[in-house]
Amino acid sequence: MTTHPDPAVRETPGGQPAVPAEPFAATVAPQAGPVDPAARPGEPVHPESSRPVPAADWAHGLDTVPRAAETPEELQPYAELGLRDDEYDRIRQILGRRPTQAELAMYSIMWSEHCSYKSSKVHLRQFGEKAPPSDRLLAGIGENAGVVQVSDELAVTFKVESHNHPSFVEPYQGAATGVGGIVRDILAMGARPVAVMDPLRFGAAEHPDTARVLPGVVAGVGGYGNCLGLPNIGGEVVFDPCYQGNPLVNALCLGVLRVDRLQKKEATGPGNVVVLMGARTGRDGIGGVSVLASATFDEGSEQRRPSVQVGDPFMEKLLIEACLELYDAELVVGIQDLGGAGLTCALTETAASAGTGMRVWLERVPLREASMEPQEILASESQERMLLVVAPDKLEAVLKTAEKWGVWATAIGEVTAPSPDGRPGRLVITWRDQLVVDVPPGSLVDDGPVYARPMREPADLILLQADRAETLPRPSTPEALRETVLRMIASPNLADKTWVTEQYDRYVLGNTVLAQPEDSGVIRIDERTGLGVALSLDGNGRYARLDPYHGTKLALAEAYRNVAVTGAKPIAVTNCLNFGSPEDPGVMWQFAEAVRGLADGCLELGIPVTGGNVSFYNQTGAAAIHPTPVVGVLGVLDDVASRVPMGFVPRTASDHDQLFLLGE
Amino acid sequence: MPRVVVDVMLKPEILDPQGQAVANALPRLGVSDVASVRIGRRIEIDFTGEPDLDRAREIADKLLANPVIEDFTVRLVETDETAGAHP
Amino acid sequence: MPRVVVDVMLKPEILDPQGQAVANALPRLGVSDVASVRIGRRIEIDFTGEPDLDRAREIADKLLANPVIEDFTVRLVETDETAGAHP
Amino acid sequence: MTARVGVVTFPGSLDDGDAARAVRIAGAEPVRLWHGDPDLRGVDAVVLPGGFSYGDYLRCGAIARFAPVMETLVDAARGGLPVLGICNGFQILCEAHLLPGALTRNQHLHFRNRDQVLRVEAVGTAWTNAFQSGQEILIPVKNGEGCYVADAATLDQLEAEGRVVARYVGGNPNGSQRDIAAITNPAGNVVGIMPHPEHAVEALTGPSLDGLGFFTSVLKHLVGAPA
Ligand SMILES: Nc1ncnc2c1ncn2[C@@H]1O[C@H](COP(=O)(O)OP(=O)(O)O)[C@@H](O)[C@H]1O
Repeated sequence: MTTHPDPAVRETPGGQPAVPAEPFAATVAPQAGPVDPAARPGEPVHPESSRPVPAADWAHGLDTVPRAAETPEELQPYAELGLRDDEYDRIRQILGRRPTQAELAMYSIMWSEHCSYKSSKVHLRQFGEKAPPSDRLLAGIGENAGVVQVSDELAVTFKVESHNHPSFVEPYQGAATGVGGIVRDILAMGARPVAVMDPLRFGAAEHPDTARVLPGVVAGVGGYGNCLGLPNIGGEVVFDPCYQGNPLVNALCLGVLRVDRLQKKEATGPGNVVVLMGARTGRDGIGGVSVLASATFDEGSEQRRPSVQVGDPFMEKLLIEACLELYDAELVVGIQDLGGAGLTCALTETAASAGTGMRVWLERVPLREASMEPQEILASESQERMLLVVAPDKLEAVLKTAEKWGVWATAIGEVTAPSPDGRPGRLVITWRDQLVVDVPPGSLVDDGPVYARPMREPADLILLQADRAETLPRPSTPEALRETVLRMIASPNLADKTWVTEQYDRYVLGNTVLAQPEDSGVIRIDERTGLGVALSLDGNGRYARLDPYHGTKLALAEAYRNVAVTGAKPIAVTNCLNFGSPEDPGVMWQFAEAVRGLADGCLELGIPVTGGNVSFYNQTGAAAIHPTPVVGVLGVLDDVASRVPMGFVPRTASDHDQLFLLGE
Repeated sequence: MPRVVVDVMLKPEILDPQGQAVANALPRLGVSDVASVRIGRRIEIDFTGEPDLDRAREIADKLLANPVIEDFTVRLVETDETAGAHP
Repeated sequence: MPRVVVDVMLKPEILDPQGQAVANALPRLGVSDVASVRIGRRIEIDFTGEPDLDRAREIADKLLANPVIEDFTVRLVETDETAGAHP
Repeated sequence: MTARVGVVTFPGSLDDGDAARAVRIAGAEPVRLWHGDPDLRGVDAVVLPGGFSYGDYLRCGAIARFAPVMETLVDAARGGLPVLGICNGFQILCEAHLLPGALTRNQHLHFRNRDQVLRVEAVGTAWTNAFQSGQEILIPVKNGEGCYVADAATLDQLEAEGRVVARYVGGNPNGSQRDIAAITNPAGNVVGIMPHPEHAVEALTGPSLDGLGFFTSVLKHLVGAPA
C-alpha cells in the first residue's frame, strides 16, 4: 500500500516578504568574452509588491505571486509535470495559494523521484542505521559526496552516479555530462578531482542499437574525462539484453582534499552574496518543464522543445581550477554544484540547509538565450555551473579569480535572515521587478513526499531460482570442453575490453599506480609519503535478479576483495542503485532487498556507506532491467609502492613463484 | 559536375562550446566586432552519376546529422564554388 | 542581417579519415552511387554591426583554417538560408 | 647552478604538473609559466605540456598559439632557446610555425592511449642527446589528433636533414605519415613529440623510465651551451 506522507504543513506567512534593496550586482565575464546583453548589472529593482501589476505582463503570461493569489482557480499542468493531485494540493497548502508557474516548475523538479528520493528514502535509512561508527567520516550521506579522512592532513571523497536515460537519448553527450556532473559533486566538497571510473551496461552486443549507444557512450566518457585531465582507472562493460533501451551509464569520481579545505553547502550569514559561477545558462535539458509550465499561457511554446544537455569539459576544467583557487584563498562560505535540478536545487538546498532565506534577482543570471523565461532559468540543467556563497568583502577577490580563469561569475542574490520568530527564511525571486517565487526553501528540499511503496516478490522468482546451475548439462568430453571454452572466450562479457579502455587517458596527473585491466585502480595521493587509495566497482545484475539480497552482498564482497588484494585496507563504500519502476511492486521488492543486503554486508564488514545514487525507471513498458546495484569500495594504502598487481612478475628461471589457492 | 553539400549545424538552443571558444579568442587577434560564432560541419558528397538530392537528404538524416541536437540543409553546388577548389 | 560563412575543407591531397568512414558506411545504408565524401567545418560568424568580409577573411586566414592542410572560402549568406534556421 | 626549465600552463593544459615533475626528477628546477604572461622569467628551456588547451576546439593548438606567452616564446625559440612540445605542445608548435606540418585526427578516429615503442633517430637535438641513435624506448602515447601530416617535399626534407627525431615501432597508433612520432627544427633546439615522455619517469607510475632521457638531455645541452 502506498502511504501518503503526513502533510505537516508550515504556516504560510501572510503578505509580501520584505524585499531588501539591491545590494550589488557584479558580473565578470571571461576576459575576452563577448558582451552579454542579458547580464546587465546595476539595474534598479523595485519590489513588485510596491506597485500594481502592469497589464502588459499579464498579456505576456508572466505569472507572478500576486497574480497567483488573485487567480486561485487557474488550471495548472501539474499532472503533466509529474505531480499527483495530493502533491499539488500540498503545494497549495504550503503556499496558501496556487503556485506560480516558476514555483510549480520548482516543486515538480524537487519533488520528483530523481531529486526527492521519495520512493527510496524509507529504505536508504538503513545505511545510516547499520553503519559502524567511524571516526574517519568527515561527511556522509546527505552531502554531495562522502568524505573520508585518510591521514592527518588528507581526506578523499568519492561517489558514483547514474546518467542512464540521457545516455540512451544522446549517447555521447549523455555520458559526457554524466562524468561532468559527478566531477562537480566531488569539487563541491572542496576536493581536487583526481580519477574517474565508469561502470557501463549495454544491450546485446550484436544488437544494432548497441552499435549506436556503446561507441557514443565510450567516446563521451573519454571525451569529457580526458579533456578534464582525469585518469580513468577502471569500470565495467557488461552486455545483457535486459539493458536494451535502458543502457546504464554510471560514473564515479574520486577527489582529494586537505582536511581543512572541506567545503560546506550551507548558505549561512545573512548579507552574504550568492554568486553563480561557470557557464551561461541556456535551455539545456529542461525536460519539458518550462514548456509544460507555460502551456496554458503561451501557444508558441512547442518550438521550445526540451533539449539535450551539451557538455563543455574545457569550461569545467576552468571551473575546477577557479574553485580550487577560491578554496585555497578561503574565499567562499558555502558552495554547491548545479546538477540535475539546476538553480532550483542549488538555491533551495543551500538556503534550506542553513535555515536562511535568499533574495535572488533572476534577470542577472547570464543567459545564452535572451528569451528565456523565469521557470526555464530555474529549471535549466546547463552544465558547468557552481553556486557560491561569499562574504561581501570577498566578492571582488572571487570575481577576480573567476576572471583569471575565464569563467563567468555573477552576483545574483543575497542570503537573508531567518524570520525573527526562529522560522527559516524564505526564498524570494524576482524577474525584472516582478515577484515570481516566494517559498520556504525547506518545503522543496526536506518536506517532499515520502512513500512506502507496495512491495511484492516477483512471481517468476521461484521459477528462476528453481532453474539451478547444477541442472545444466556439463561438458563431459574433451570436445565439449573445448566447445565450452571457446564459447566463453567469445562471449562479449568476457572479451578483452581494450577497445574501450584505450580510449581513456590513464596516465594524466602522473599518480596512476594501477588501472584497468587491474581489479582495482590505485592512485597515489601524496607523493611525499606514498599514501594512496584503491578503488573498485562491481555489480552483477544476473545474480541480483536471482536474489537481490545476496546479489548485492556479492557485489560488495567482490569490490571489497578487489581492493583488499591490492594490499589496501577497505574503509568506505559508495553505490549506485539502478532499478526499474518503483511503482512496480516487484521492482520495489528487489530494491528493498538490495538495500538490505548492502546495509547488512557493510555491517558485517564494518565499513560505512558514505553516499550513492538511486536510478529508478530503467524500464521499457513493463520490462524492467535486472536489478543492478553497483557497489564501489575504497581502500587505503600507506605506501603505494607496496601494492600488489594482479599479474605474475617475470622471474629469473631459478626463482619460481609459488601458487596458493585460499578459501574453499 | 555539381556536388551535393550538406551543412550540419547545432540547433540554435544547443550549447556550442567550440564556437564560444573561438569567439572568446577573437579579441586577442584584435577583433572586437563579432557577436557570435557557431561551428558546424560542411560535408561534400560526390555522386558517381547525377547528384541525387533526395538520397543525400536520406544520408544526412541517417548518418551525417544527429537529429537530437543538429539541423541540416542539403543543396547542390557547382564544384568550382566549393572550398576545396580555392587554394 | 546577413551573416558571414567560412567554409574550411581539408586540401584535396590530405587524407580525410572522417569522410572516408562515412563513405565506407554508405553501402550498409544501401547507397552505392557515392564516389566520395569530404568533411570540413562550416563556421557562421555574426558581426555586431555590418558584416565585414575582409575582416572575416583575416580571421579565417589567421585562426579558422590551417593553411598547411586546409583551404577556406568566405561568403555572405542571408540568415534565413543558414542551416540553423531550418528545423 | 641548477637549470631552470619553464612549463607553460594554458587554460586546458593537463600534463603540466607531470612535465614539472619530470623536470624535477631529472634534476632541474621547474618554473611554472602562465599563458597570459609574456614573461619567460629567465628560464633556460621551456616545455609546452600535453592537454587540451582551449578545449582543443577548432583545431588542437590553434587558439593557444595566440596566447601572450607564445609571442615571447616564438622569438626565444628562434634565438635558440630549447623548447619541447609534448602532444598538445607539439600541436601548438606546428600551429605557431616553429615546426612544419600539422597534426590531424587519428586515422581510426578514436582517442588512443597505449604504451608505445619508439625508435629515437635524431640524437643531436637539445632534447635527445642522452639517447643512442636507433635506440628503442617505451613511453605512453595518448591522443585523438596525433596523425602527423605534411606535404611530400616537407617530409623528404625532414628525412634528408635528419630531423625525424623518433618513429613509431611495432604499430602506428594514429596513422602518422612515415610513422613520425617526433620532429625537430633545423637548429635542433625545438622538438615536438606526440607520445608522452613525462609519463615514463617513475617506475611506480609509468611503463618505463625511458622518458627521463628527454629531460636529462636538455640539462646536458645547457651545460654545453654557450651562456
Ligand atoms: N544508494 C544510496 N546510498 C547511499 N546514499 C545515497 C544513495 N542514493 C542517494 N544517496 C545519498 O543521498 C543524497 C542525495 O543524493 P543525490 O541527489 O544524488 O545527491 P546530489 O544532491 O549531490 O545530486 C546524497 O548524499 C547521496 O549520497
